[in-house]
Amino acid sequence: MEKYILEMKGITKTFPGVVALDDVSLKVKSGTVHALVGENGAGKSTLMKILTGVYEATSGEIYLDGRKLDLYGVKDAQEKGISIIFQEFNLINTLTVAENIFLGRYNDSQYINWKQIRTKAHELLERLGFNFDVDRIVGTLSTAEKQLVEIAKALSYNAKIIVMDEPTSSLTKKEIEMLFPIIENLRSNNIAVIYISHKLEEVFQICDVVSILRDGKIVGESDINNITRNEIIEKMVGRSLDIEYPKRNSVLGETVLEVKNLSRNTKIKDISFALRRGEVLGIAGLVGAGRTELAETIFGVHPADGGEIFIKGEKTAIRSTREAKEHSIGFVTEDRRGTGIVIDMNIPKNITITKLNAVKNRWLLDKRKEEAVASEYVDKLDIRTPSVNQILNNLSGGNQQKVVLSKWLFSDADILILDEPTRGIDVGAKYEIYCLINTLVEQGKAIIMISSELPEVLGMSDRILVMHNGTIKGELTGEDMTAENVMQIAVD
Amino acid sequence: MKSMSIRKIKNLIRSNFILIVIFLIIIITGIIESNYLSFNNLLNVLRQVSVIGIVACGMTYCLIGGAYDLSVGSIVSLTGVITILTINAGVSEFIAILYGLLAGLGIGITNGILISSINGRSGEAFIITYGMQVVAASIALFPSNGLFIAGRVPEGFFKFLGQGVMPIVIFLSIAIILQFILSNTQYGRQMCFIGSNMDVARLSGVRVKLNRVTYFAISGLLSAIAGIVLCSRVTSSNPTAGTGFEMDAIAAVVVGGTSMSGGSGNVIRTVVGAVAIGIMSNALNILGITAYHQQILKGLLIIAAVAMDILNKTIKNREMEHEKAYTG
Amino acid sequence: ANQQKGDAPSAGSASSEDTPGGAKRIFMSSAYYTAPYGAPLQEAVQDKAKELGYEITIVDGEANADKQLSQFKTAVADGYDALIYWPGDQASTPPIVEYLNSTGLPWVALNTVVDDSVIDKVPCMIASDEVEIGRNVGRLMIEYFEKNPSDTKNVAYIEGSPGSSYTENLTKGMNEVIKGSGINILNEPQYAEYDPSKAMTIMEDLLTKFGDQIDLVVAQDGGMFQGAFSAIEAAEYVGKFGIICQGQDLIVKEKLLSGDLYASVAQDPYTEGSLSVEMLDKMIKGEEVEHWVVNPTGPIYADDVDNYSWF
Amino acid sequence: MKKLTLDKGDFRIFWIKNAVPILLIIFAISMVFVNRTFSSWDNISNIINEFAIYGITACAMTTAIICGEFDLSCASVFGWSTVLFCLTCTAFGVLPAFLITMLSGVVLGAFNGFLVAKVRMPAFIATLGTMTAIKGLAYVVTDAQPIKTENETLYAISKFNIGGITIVPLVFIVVVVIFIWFLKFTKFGRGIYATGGNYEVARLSGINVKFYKFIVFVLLGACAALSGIMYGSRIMAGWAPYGSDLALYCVTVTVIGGTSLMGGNGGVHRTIIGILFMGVIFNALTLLSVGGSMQKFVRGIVLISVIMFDAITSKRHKA
Ligand SMILES: Nc1ncnc2c1ncn2[C@@H]1O[C@H](COP(=O)(O)OP(=O)(O)OP(=O)(O)O)[C@@H](O)[C@H]1O
Ligand SMILES: Nc1ncnc2c1ncn2[C@@H]1O[C@H](COP(=O)(O)OP(=O)(O)OP(=O)(O)O)[C@@H](O)[C@H]1O
Ligand SMILES: [Mg+2]
Ligand SMILES: [Mg+2]
Repeated sequence: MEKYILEMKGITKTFPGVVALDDVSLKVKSGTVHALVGENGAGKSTLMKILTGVYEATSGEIYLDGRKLDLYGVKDAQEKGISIIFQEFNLINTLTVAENIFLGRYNDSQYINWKQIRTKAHELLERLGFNFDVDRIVGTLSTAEKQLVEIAKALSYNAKIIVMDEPTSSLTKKEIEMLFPIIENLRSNNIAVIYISHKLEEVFQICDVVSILRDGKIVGESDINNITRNEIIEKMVGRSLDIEYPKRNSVLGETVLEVKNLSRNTKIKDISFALRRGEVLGIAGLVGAGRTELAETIFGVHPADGGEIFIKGEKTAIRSTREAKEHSIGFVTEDRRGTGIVIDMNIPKNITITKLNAVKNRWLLDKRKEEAVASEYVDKLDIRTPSVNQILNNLSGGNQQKVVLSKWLFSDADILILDEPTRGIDVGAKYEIYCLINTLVEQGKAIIMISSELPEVLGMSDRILVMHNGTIKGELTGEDMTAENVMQIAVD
Repeated sequence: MKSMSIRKIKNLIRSNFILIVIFLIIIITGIIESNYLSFNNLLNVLRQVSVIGIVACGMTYCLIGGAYDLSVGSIVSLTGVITILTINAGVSEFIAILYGLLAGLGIGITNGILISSINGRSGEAFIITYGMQVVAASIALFPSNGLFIAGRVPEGFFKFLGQGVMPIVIFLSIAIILQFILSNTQYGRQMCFIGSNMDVARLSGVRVKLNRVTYFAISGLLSAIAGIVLCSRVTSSNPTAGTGFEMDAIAAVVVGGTSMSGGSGNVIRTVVGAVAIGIMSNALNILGITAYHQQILKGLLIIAAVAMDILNKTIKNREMEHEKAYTG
Repeated sequence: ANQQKGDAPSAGSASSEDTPGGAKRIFMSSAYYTAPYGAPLQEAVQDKAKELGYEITIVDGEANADKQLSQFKTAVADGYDALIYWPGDQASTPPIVEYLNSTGLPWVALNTVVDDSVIDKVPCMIASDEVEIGRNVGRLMIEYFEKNPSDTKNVAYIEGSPGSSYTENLTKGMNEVIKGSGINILNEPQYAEYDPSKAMTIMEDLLTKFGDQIDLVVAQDGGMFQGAFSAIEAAEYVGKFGIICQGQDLIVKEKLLSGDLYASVAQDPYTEGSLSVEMLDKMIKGEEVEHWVVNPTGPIYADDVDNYSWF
Repeated sequence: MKKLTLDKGDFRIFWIKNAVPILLIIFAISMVFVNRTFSSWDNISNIINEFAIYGITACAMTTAIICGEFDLSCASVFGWSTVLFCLTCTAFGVLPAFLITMLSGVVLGAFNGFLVAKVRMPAFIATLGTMTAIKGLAYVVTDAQPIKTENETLYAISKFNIGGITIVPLVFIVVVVIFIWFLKFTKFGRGIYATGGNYEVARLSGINVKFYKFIVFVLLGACAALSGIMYGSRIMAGWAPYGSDLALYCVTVTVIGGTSLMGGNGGVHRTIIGILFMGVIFNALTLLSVGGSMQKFVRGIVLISVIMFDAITSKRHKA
């Protein structure tokens, strides 16, 4: 009999209209990295939220070190040795990095020794190899930087069990490679790590054991060495997926978007490229390379300082997002909660906002049309929801992402800019999205795909631009599109 | 089964708290004061609330769109002064009304342009509309020096606006139109998005700035209409007539159940809120309760109504969770 | 007092000793700047000051005693030569009176009678006897019922602002006179805050409640009379009972002449304002002034409207 | 999307962060040249004495705003406190009156706190309700009459001053120092920032968010009562309508100072700038002989201009 540090027994959790977890049991050993995989909405996050005291299970028990555990909130869980990196950011945007890391547990006394906190935060970040100023306000950090702060925060607890819910979904390869030694280190210190990810390579690279969740039930558990990638996918999705990146046969058409010498203060400098119909243009780069900034500038979120944009051969000044939309550009943003969806509205409303004209009878909105549109996308993208009219807050992260995609698909844009389109999406759905991208370009649309997942950019793009420090450092096509080449250009 | 029906009754009471309070007030006052339950008095109440009600309708739009408009009271005063002065100068009453409306609209648009040009959130909107309140109030004082101005109003359209059921008709039609626009048009939908999350709206290609200007413009215009109806009713203008209207209007909106955080709301419920407050103060007047005690009761009513609303929502959520989980 | 030196660059035009051709400057803090009564009063102050060759600044004290105190301190520091004080309420007057006396400048209290404890310390006070106005209203009411006998003598009474000494004193004076006359005030105190539309609402509710029982309506000022009259007109009660008000607004004149209003009680803000500057002028010149210059009040009827100034 | 753009050199950053104080200094310096009286000690001490009273409540309002809350009822608590203080001062003497009034402020604040933290009512509407009710209460208790007190100790205290600076600014300074200190250096203060910055995150970090939502109202109640006491002691009288513009004043100086109504940032030190700004503007207008309605007009324009100017230069919400 081996000893488990954590045992979760018969956990059931219901939400209105949904049984998110159905009699789930999970056992985790100290000193192992335990992967938890499953489709979007399988219940991974929910299970972890129960473990960390955010939710109360409808039924079931948790044992820590053989003792029954009753949790009274997150703080209690932390004190008992369980810490978590949430899937959605849990940082306070108005406070500094240092303060966020030590939020709620500054010192033992009532008074705060800022010097000590800053030093401690600095040391922690240094030890982890993250390099940024502890006095920066978190709201001014980029998505990836926020993720790093989250990681640092979770690690600072000296927990027995650390849960990481998709810690790498907004990191580029470089930061991920910084994270893995940290996890190794945790393992060697006999700490249990529960690692949730949709990136199966990572699971094979770092994890010891994998548990597979499907529709709220555990459908398999195995030592990582005794299972193959395809077996995992099969258990997750219920069918096998042979090829990861579907082939497409699109023909490149005329140039639809041409950017010449585009600049915006220091964030992007002198950017020029062209995009043709039927093309997927990948943009790679490290965190902070300016990819998002470029996309935002093209979409009219910020005015450009200099340069020209030609759409379908015509010179156009895009001064607002509305003008961009009128020129048939769509933009799936990287920050789902902040700029992608309205969390307390339902699916139809979130989807149709980009083209309300299409769901009107003359002047008035037609709710039935809206629902029909929503149903269409719920089917097409396999959005898991108890009803079309569900509000987005009750959807899992990946399903929310699918709603964001739907919304721009619905807008009928010819040029789609996808900033991290598959963030937090499971393999099955990713495959579907890739297929979708293919269908779109086959229809003659043009797509710019910004992604920090290198294999995805490599697998999907016809051409890759590599950005560094606000400029395009290189362009790769055909045979040259390899991970090594991209990293080489991106890094220095 | 019995407990089931008790629960249903409880639910019914909770979700219609405001209506029940109105009903109780009417019954009790009716028993004590026989004159109370007359058709005339009902008209009186509706007439009395129509002015603040019209303002509250505009305020509902602003709140759904995610900002306050604190300048409404001063707009009411200012349009009144302008209209009455123009009429007294012997100009046609239609022109006078037009001047009044233009003034309100102008202030509203100014508010809107200032706020949306800086992408102001509720904080900036608060200060800018408060500043505008002070400015408009002082402009209203210039021509009249603080004096109330009796209108030399001939029988005609202007007088007609404030007579009989006209104020009520104006109030209710405005409310119905606004609610219809809110729930059935593109414009209304975009308003909810802007109020919920301006960034999402902008990145969905919604013309956020222009839309936001219109909320303040509508609020300004409706305040002007309210100001004109008020003057027509009293056939005079008072440069401080609208003082405090912004708070009364917000109270009506929120008692009606529109949330202060933006993104959702309902104009018809604002009407219910305004009428509830109006009925209460009318009943208290008729029962001979002094003004001070009335204030205490009014404050408590606002608190109770909103507390009930919140309680209701929490309980509903909890019940939904239970029922669906076990039956479905 | 902190007198400015003449070399102060355009610090207003300090005192006239320093700058011979320069006019002396008067500063007025007006507690009810925006009140209906304030307008003609302030206008009169301005006109009279100009006539007598003074520069005048009037600021809004917002019925906030501390603010008024501070305004006076600013004014004194800035070297004004004379001050006019319109108090917001009686209770808060002592510290301000004391301060004003300590400056050594000539000053007058205007419109509102100061607190009893400091009444003797005020160099000069220009105000109507508010209680006397109330008594006059009461006398008019008795007179009305003598001319229009009624068994019930029921009166609907609309007051100004809760706690304002003006409102309180008027009610006090009226009650003094009508005590024992059989006149019956129907309603609990209802305050319209000198706002016509509030008065209209109150009148509507009073009509609903009392309707035909009302024999006489009394409103504490012209604006509230206007509002109440609109309600009476709308409910078609005109002529069914008498109305008395207090004030010299144009609407009062009009309705006196049309016979809708039985009578009004004078309180002439214009005279009051002019008097205040006249008294200050005397004090600046070192002449003796009366301690309390009473602004006369009396009944106004339709046939003597021409003897009064209207605004 | 809501990030600051900090790249056009140090001066720009300095300017962005300090637009309002710089404006204030420019304005104050030009006033010195326009009107000598402005810089006289009499005038300065007068400015200080005046703004200190409302300033006490403004500090607490800033704290509440940092916590993501807001209180309209402080105006009524203020008026009620002037009344209660004068009543009890005459009856029991200064110290008991002080204690009773402070206690009543705390209780009223706690009621607001209860409504917001426990019942989860939006602060705007909860305090709109209590504002109306408390004012009614003050009217009922006094029959709407102004109350004066002739307590001699109080008289002596109100007359006490050092070079024209009365006791009120001293109290104000103590309050400011305490606020600045605890907001920056105690767990308690940081809890307020965290709660206002993001309620959910703070809750998940084990911060007792409800307690903080509650306590900021108690602080506000206490400070409004203290302001009321200071006011009452300065003019030896109390009346329900006193201070009815207090809430709007406090929010204004807080926002002008640069604390955002969204919560989670800013600080009392900023509010001091806002208070100074308003104090100087009011004073200057009176010194420049701008009277009555015109003064109001200018005040409104200045308010709008400052917020516009600040927003444009600092690009507060650059999208
Ligand atoms: N607060 C909630 N209210 C209602 N339903 C919810 C809530 N949170 C989650 N759910 C539902 O519970 C199910 C499990 O969601 P969960 O977030 O655990 O999925 P997940 O496995 O983490 O997916 P993803 O990979 O997309 O993050 C989903 O069907 C989701 O719609
Ligand atoms: N509005 C802004 N204000 C200040 N700094 C910003 C702003 N937007 C981005 N930045 C910073 O500028 C740099 C470039 O950001 P950008 O988001 O374009 O990079 P990216 O390549 O898309 O990386 P990411 O993977 O983080 O999205 C980052 O360091 C980011 O923190
Ligand atoms: Mg998840
Ligand atoms: Mg990016």
